[in-house]
Amino acid sequence: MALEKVTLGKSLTNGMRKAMDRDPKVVLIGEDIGKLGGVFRITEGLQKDFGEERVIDSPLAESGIVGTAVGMALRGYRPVCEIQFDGFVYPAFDQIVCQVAKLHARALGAVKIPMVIRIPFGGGIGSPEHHSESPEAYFAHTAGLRVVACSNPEDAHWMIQQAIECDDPVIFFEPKRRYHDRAEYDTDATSAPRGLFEANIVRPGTDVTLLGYGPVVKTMVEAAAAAEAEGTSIEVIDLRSLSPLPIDTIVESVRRTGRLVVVHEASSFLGMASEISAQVTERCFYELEAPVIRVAGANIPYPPSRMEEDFLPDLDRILDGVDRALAY
Amino acid sequence: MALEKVTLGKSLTNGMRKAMDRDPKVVLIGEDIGKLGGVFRITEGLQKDFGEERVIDSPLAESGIVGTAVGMALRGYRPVCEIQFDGFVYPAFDQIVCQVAKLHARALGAVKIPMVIRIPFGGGIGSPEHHSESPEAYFAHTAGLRVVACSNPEDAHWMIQQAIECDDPVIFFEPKRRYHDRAEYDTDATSAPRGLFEANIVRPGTDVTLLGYGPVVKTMVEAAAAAEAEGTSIEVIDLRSLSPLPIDTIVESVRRTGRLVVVHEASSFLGMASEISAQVTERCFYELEAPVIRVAGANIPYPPSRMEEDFLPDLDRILDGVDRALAY
Amino acid sequence: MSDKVVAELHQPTPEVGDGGPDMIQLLTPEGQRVSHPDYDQYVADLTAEDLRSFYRDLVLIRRLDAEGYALQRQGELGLWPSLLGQEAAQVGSGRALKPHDFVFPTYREHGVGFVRGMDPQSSLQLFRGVSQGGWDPTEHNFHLYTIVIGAQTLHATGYAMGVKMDGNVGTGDPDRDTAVICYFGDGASSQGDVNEAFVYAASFDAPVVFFCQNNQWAISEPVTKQTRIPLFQRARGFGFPGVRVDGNDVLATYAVTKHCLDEARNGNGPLLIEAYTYRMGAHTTADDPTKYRVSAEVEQWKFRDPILRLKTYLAHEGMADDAFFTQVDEEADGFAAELREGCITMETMAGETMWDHVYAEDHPVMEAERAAFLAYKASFEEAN
Amino acid sequence: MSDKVVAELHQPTPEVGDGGPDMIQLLTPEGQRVSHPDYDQYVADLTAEDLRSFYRDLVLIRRLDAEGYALQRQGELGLWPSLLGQEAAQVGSGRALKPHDFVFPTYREHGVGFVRGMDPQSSLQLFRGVSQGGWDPTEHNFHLYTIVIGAQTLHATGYAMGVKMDGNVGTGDPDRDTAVICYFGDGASSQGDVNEAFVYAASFDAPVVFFCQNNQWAISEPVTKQTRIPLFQRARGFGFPGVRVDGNDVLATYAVTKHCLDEARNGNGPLLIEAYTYRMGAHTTADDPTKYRVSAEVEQWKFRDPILRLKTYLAHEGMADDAFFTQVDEEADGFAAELREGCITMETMAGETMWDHVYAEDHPVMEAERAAFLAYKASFEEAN
Ligand SMILES: Cc1ncc(C[n+]2csc(CCOP(=O)(O)OP(=O)(O)O)c2C)c(N)n1
Ligand SMILES: Cc1ncc(C[n+]2csc(CCOP(=O)(O)OP(=O)(O)O)c2C)c(N)n1
Ligand SMILES: [Mg+2]
Ligand SMILES: [Mg+2]
Repeated sequence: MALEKVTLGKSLTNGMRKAMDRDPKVVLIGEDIGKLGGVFRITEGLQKDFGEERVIDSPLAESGIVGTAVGMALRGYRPVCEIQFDGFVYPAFDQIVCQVAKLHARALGAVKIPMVIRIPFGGGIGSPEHHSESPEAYFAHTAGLRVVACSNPEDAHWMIQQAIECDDPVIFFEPKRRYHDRAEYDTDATSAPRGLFEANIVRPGTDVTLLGYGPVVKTMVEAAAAAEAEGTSIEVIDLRSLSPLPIDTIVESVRRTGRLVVVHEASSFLGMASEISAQVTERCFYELEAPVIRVAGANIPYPPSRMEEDFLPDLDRILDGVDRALAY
Repeated sequence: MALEKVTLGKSLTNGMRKAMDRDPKVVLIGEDIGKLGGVFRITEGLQKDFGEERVIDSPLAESGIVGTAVGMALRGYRPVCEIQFDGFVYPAFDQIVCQVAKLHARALGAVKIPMVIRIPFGGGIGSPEHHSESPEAYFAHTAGLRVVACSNPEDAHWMIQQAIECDDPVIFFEPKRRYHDRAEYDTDATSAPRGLFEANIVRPGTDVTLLGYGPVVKTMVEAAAAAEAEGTSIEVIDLRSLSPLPIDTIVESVRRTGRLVVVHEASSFLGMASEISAQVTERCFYELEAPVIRVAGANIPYPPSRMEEDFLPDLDRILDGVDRALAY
Repeated sequence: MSDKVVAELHQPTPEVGDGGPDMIQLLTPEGQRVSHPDYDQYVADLTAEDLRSFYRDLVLIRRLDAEGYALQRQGELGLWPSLLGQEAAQVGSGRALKPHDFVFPTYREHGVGFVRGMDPQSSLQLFRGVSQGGWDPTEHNFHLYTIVIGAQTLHATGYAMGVKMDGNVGTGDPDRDTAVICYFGDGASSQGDVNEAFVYAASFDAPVVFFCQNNQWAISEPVTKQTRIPLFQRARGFGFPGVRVDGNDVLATYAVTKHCLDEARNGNGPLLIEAYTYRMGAHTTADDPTKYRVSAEVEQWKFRDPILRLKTYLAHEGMADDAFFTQVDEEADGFAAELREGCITMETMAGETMWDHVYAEDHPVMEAERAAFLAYKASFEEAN
Repeated sequence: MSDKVVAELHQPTPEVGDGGPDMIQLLTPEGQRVSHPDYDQYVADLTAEDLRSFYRDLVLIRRLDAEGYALQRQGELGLWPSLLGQEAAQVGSGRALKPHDFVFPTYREHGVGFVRGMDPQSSLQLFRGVSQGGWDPTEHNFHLYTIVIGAQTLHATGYAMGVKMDGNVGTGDPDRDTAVICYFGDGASSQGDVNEAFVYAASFDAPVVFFCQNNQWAISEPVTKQTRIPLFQRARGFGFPGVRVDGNDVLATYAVTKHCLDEARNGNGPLLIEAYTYRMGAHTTADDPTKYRVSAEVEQWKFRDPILRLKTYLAHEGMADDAFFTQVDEEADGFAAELREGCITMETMAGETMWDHVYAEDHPVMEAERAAFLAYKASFEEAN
């Protein structure tokens, strides 16, 4: 037992280090991940310890990162790709959608593509365009991929290891504005608190279910605390797995509360909340006291950073969503 | 007045020809669209008549097609790109998402990107993989784009002209397995029957609303006819515009029927039907007699063609969806 | 489009390029053995029997191709991309490989697959529509067909990087040192992925040989649409060697490929080979080449037939007689009949298997959808 | 990574490349004018006044850059990508352009924008976070900054294709013939888009000059990660000319760019220029170069400072005196103060304007969301 207070970023580093220690086939590839340790320093120190063949600084080409990783996977490696920012994953989109997602099916199961594509995502860091996007819906809509998002240090530590161990390709979203958040957990524990594709009820409640993933989870918890002071009991669920969707956990909660508010930074139109709304409405048609309320990004390109506060779902907008759900 | 029976494919050809006659700035670019007239012959004869500078055979690179078209648009042209098959649009995804969709906003309106990206989409033609996909949700989720799909010859004729005239970028989906469908309409008419972004109530009805776009519209109409024989009155809506969504027309219909079934070939998870379900449930919470039923492709890569009948929403599956809606 | 290209297109009798002075040739179109200071050594050990087996391969894959075409015409295949005219490029390069080398094909490398020992039925699955590939690439070190143009060049490069990470390059141990070969077309050379593959392969000294079959056409587009200069010269923009070989000359293709693979195995990769050849048929059975190319061009290329020239050579040198040629033709007949039989009887899998291999690990959505599908199907049976 | 590269990285004192014998230089680091048979003609007409104004540009944009850096450090900008060390590459190339030529920059071409006549405030908007660009590219024929590496090379190529379609190439009319210049970095050369741009530009003889500022680094990655050979040689893989110029030599950069633009205007495009230079600062204010490069390297490049060498030359040749240099410095002080003032007072637009320019035509979702936003905001004001 080693209780330590670790940042989310460092938890990812440690998780990858453990995976690399355990399995010599785990290799990392991405831009600036070597000496620099990545622009967010998530791979800091790993090249020094594991060498340039296991922590590979790639040429500046994302299709190349993912495409060569597919080849390494075919050779028996377990590549972990780093995409520098959310907005720079699109040059690799073809490789992800047509190759990474489909190769296992194409081979009728004869080959596995056990790779992880790490993507720091979300806004709130005051950056110019392409640095604050939330592209998760593109991947969750793509059959053949698994898509997860961590929200806190302990999950980051475990989820990255589980993703690397998964025999399917995993798109791994990291909430970049939470990289420096710290939490205490047992860094020596030998088994994960839960499976990679399970949701987590972060805070139980009875009046309304509040669901989200990644960077908004912290805000949701704060909102629940604020609401409690005003007498509303909110159940907060950290979705964690966007695909497959841990729908049973959600449905079970909604059956209890009768109300669901879903939060994300991505544009609302065809965002995760739409799918969750559709499924929950199908499964809980008679239990829902209100339609599923979506608190999400506007349907515009991510705005200039001085306006991002007006774009991002903050505590007030979340509580406004809760109020709207309760108003029915 | 010139009533003619024209195929959907030829209607597109004629529509583009009219647009090119009218505006010398309209140029076409794509693979094999010149001498060959495109693999579906949609541009047949146009290079002969308008020359190689207005009907441009591109090198084999889709990012190049879209990226150079952006440049032409900046120079004052109105490029119409042809993507050969749905599954080959992904190499251009970065240019579409980061440039085509965002340039107008980036310039605070100072530049326009009036381009059309034509994509033959959907399955049912017995082809190997990448030739039968329905990638519309990726684009509809992308703010800054407009996304439409035609379903019949007359719409094809008008919608392509309207798309070319639109000052915003339009992703234009063509139902490839309907290219050879014929219908009679006035090819000399001087104004379009409706706006590009309006839905069309193809067949009025009272018991349930059946909504879809592109290739499934014909199947929906057949399903409605079959249902009528059994006493069920189905209102069939051809969505036409996926983004912006003509939600008022849908809501107005659902308020009357109380039930909605949405059909598409794309995978259900985060497909258009999810968004429509979420919005309609929000707007018609008290009017809906049943949850919105989605009849869509499975959440798997498009299957081998000998299995595609089991994948595609056919008449039976649509009627099954209607039955499920009516069972509530 | 450049004026030059336009002018070329409009010529009634096309100037059919002959590959130019840089093109490596060991066997002329007339079947004459010409010597080459650098490449003779790679064919020096080939016995008459070897050459006869090359000939057999060429004939068998041409028959395979004809059968594929016929099966498509008869509705047994949805589509067939013909290799007609490219037999020597495929056999020459394929035979140069060692079993432990690894191949990344496009959708047209039926001939390479054949010489790798693949069951020829395998490649029919995709075109019959019973699977999207369906074989195990590790069985013959022959990857699945890649349809998205150029995507496989990055896979090949990554695989080769893996080979190097495994320490299987430049050890001097012939059973260990491993090369990767990646096929792609002249059209593909324009794709971003192919050029990124060149960047990565050069940056990591990957033991990969890029093998471009320049068959002069990408569907309806002539190679001059993709490049101003011979394609083998693309490599020099990325700092690695490129060579043009007569792709209709099985000996030269064998020699050049063997050389390049050796180089790659020794740690001198990557390398680019441009096999200068011609697509004698349509792009696929869905294509109509009369729309964009004149028959005079095809006629001229008939004089460069890859099989005829080896046959002439073998006959002239007394390495094979009529009995042998007849025997190979008979073998081809049997082979074709078997292929046809196998194709027609190939089973379509039940609809519910669609969900079986989307994920390697358990996936609740796959299970739920499969169950729903079966229940739905059963409801019809109950109804009847 | 190749052993060579690894070895280089581990050298305590790096061998700083000097550009090699192919590099065009007209002014040595010591400020000596050297003559060049091909390029002297392009600077022959430059008067002392012209050279002084080059100097002024260099000094002003260095000050602009210093101010950008300071503003970021003071929290007025979110980020600042410095051009320090690349002044000559930007002024030399920018000054070679005609007003009707068109420029496609990256995010670092503040200097090019300046010489095009852009209000220097413009480029601050993006980094201050008040817009994602926000200027009208047609005003100074200077496109918006493109952040996605390499994407603008295709825009430039398409724009140049449009220029040609307009008939504005090779007419011989100097007011009509138009060239396009496209900036990108050494890192960018690896992107698929850049290589596709090369393919398209060559295929369509587009009047575009690709201008690669090889500043030796792509964030933490040395140029040797992207290429084995000098980058200007990439062009020869695509069949068009490439040339390396000393990017710290404003005269040579001016001459070479002028030559290439002329070629493009005359219909001999595309062309590639590699400006061999050095990023003296961090990649951006968010970067920490001490993690990946040794200060000895930076020290060595200081001897090649682009401003110092022109200053020495001007002084030595008697084309400028101390009064002039002082005056320019003073002008720079004023310029900096203005810039700072403009930046600090730059207004942030109201939140509801987010929806204003997403679409050119009316869009119901924009209207609905804007209205909902305003109502939501108003509800807080009511509450207070
Ligand atoms: C990304 C992508 N775009 C378009 C296509 C459609 N397509 C299939 S084959 C082909 C031409 C390929 O030409 P080339 O690379 O020369 O190979 P060849 O068919 O001649 O062997 C095209 C355009 C595709 N498969 N993938
Ligand atoms: C597609 C893409 N991937 C990654 C990035 C992040 N990024 C910004 S600048 C940069 C390095 C660019 O290097 P280079 O092309 O040499 O230009 P320089 O910054 O040196 O001027 C990277 C990786 C990006 N902007 N776009
Ligand atoms: Mg070809
Ligand atoms: Mg650089």
